[in-house]
Amino acid sequence: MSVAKQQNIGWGREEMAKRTALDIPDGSYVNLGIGIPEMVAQYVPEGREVIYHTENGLLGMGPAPAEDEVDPELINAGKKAVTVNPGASFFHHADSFAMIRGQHIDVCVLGAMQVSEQGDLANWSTGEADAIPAVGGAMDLVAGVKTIYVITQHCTKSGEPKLVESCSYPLTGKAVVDRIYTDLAVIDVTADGFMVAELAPGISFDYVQQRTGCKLLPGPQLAEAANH
Amino acid sequence: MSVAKQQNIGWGREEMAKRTALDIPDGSYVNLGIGIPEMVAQYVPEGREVIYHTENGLLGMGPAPAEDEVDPELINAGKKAVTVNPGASFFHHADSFAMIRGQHIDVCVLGAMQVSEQGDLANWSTGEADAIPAVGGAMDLVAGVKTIYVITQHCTKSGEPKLVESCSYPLTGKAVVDRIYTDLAVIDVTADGFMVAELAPGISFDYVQQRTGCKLLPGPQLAEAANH
Amino acid sequence: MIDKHIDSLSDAVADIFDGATVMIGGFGEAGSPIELIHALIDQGAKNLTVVNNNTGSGHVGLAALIENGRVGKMICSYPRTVGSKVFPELYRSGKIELELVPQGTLAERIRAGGAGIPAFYTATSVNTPLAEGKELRNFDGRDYVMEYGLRADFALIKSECADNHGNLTYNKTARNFAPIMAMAAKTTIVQTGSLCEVGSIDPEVIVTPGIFVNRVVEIPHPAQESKLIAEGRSYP
Amino acid sequence: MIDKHIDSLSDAVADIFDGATVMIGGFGEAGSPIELIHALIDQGAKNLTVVNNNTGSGHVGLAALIENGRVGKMICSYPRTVGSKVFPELYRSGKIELELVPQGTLAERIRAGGAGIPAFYTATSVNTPLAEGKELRNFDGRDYVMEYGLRADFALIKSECADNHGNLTYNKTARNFAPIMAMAAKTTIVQTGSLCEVGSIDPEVIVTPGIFVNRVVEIPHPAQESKLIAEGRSYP
Repeated sequence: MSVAKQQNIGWGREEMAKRTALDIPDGSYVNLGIGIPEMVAQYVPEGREVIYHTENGLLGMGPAPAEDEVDPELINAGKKAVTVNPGASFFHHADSFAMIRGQHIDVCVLGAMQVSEQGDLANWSTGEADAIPAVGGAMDLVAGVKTIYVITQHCTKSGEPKLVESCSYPLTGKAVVDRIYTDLAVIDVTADGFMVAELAPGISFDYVQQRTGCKLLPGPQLAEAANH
Repeated sequence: MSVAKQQNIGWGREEMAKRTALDIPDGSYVNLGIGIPEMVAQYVPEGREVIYHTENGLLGMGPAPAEDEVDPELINAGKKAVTVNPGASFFHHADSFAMIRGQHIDVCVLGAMQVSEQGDLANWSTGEADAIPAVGGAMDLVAGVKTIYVITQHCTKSGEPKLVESCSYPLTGKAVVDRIYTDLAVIDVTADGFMVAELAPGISFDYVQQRTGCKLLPGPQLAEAANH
Repeated sequence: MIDKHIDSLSDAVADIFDGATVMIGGFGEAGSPIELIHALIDQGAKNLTVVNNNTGSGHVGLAALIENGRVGKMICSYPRTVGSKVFPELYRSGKIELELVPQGTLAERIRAGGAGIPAFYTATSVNTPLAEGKELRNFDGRDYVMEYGLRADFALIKSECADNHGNLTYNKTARNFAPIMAMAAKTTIVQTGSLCEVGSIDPEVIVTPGIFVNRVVEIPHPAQESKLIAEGRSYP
Repeated sequence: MIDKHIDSLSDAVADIFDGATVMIGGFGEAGSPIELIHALIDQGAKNLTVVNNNTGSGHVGLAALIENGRVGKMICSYPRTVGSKVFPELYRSGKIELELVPQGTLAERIRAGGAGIPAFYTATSVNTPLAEGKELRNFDGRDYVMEYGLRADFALIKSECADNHGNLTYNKTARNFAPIMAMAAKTTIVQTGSLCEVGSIDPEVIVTPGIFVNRVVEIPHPAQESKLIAEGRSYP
């Protein structure tokens, strides 16, 4: 499994975030999870405007403040200091989750521990007996947001595949993921299973397949790319 | 039945409203129905402060404005122009009825077509076939407000009793009324039925009983009053 | 870039289709988006299901929409306001359907629709004719009826102040149903007294965040329903 | 006359009883009513059921309340914040009970409790371990779980500005759970940064109307949880 640990091939964290940002349409209302998903905000393509929702009660979240402008009561869902963009608004938690549950948020980008080929997501618990269970807003987001993107390393640190036939960890939601951005590929969840839409530079379909816990389908875009 | 039509005995409209106001404790949050109930606001006893809720989205409603100060968008549930008292707040309909349904309003004073001895209230529909049914917030109020007072003439214009064994009109709510203020008496709804707490000046218990559609009990206050 | 401002009333309501469910803000004339309603009359969509607390007054605004035969069904709490003559006549002659909903249940159903809640329980209407046919359930010794969330294809609402992101504030009791209707409709169309720059409304005082709003038309001096009625006006 | 102002923190929390359910506002340190929590520690009530999104950090505020053995049960969504050590230890040793609720379901349960809704349906948690034992129901082809409204004996919340009627505004994302907890508690106790005259807050911008508030204590310069933690402080 050590092949997966090679560092210099595939996309880096920034590139994964950048690639994801390309798929978020102008004018979208977007919720970004903690970690690599947060970085997506830095790569909104020129000419697009995206409004960020943070579930603790802010629409129109801006980037981190300068150190001397931190307000401990202006934070995001990851409890980090943020700023507000023009047009921002504050609201309470029930209103904030009404936006989520009521399908008003267009896109949510989340991290993952496992994604199944049916689009099941596991990202909140290892299910270990002595773990402190903690779920936050993850289940609300996957149940309510129209489009769910996942950004994740293709394999765990120990080289285990995260894209699997069925999740062994407790689910966050069933059949909720639309697209996955890994360090190796962009993969769609389709009725037929995982379909590779795009490969990172220098990465072959077989290379990705070897590191995936279930069968991958080549997307039409791959054939097209091969023909060029 | 013509006895009930006598005009110069019992309490007038103002006196009924004034008597009701005596029973509203200092600091109460109160919703007043259309008609005589509205008049209760004019008779809050000296030294008490009462805050009025109108279900269309205002807490801290004040009296009618001067004619040149009318704002057609500052109205009460009866769609009449009102003012705001210091400390008032505006909110949307779901929040307004959360105050009602969530039992945050202390007292509601309503009119009635019929009240049964179990405290059932009918005040929204005659049940006639060609009537346009209209309910407004009456059912929400009786289901949600802690204490329901009714102000009503003891009998209909044609002399029929409004306090009855069981309502013939469609109900607004079952077992919801706590106390009734009529032109003849103050009557409590108790587990044993209607109990007369107070008689209007010059009105006898028998006189009220004759005009009531079910058995009345004399309250302890009557015996006390008789002993003085 | 995000700019929800639309110049003309007719463009704002152009895609409202026959048979659509349309929530219309307002409690009586307070908050009634009268110019948007008149634009909808001009537009011609018919067989609409309209959600409003009342059924309009006189022969303008919502009453005119009904009078022009565009409404197949009203969902409302109080179709018997003083000055409301159009609806009662059509109702008595069986030409319009009515779903009568207690006012607070109506508000909560709209809020639930907007918040992704398909159904909830309330004690309102238990043991009354309006609970007939509804599922009863006992919680902690008290009976409740199950009520369904209500959504709409369009909402027409009136705001005091709006920015190009669709952030809204309201005037006094004109707020009434607008914020929850904005949540419950797929497409929310706003007429605002004043369109202002994005960022000029304090984030603490925005009542309806722009996420719930799709289109904003500026109508600086909206007609006042009661004045039109006093003048004996009718629409069109 | 109505005056909800109370001079001392100890008077404000004096009647919180053993076994009470206490909702505590705040998301992390934003909106955490730290002075009220410390007053509750001094007051001594124990075996509390506490509702908060988290379980506190370091050894002050909510973490200190837990560390001092006053909390029998936590109802929360995320008891695993960075710097949260007190709760995990007690939980692993079986000394504290946990009801884990998805954050949006927690918010909606509190709002429902405050709005007189005994139960509602949500798609959140369907097909996950957190739906186990809950009633499932299908509406329009989708499964939902039934969740119950949540009420409390007391709520402790923090506001930016309050008047003597208990009308409140908040500071930015410190708003979070406070408005709905104020609705859901029998007795709502507020610490406010600034107490102002009745009538001085614009009726259009009041977030929590005074009807939901019982007591207000002015704490002009509240402690900042993260600073206390950085200084290695613990309470008492």
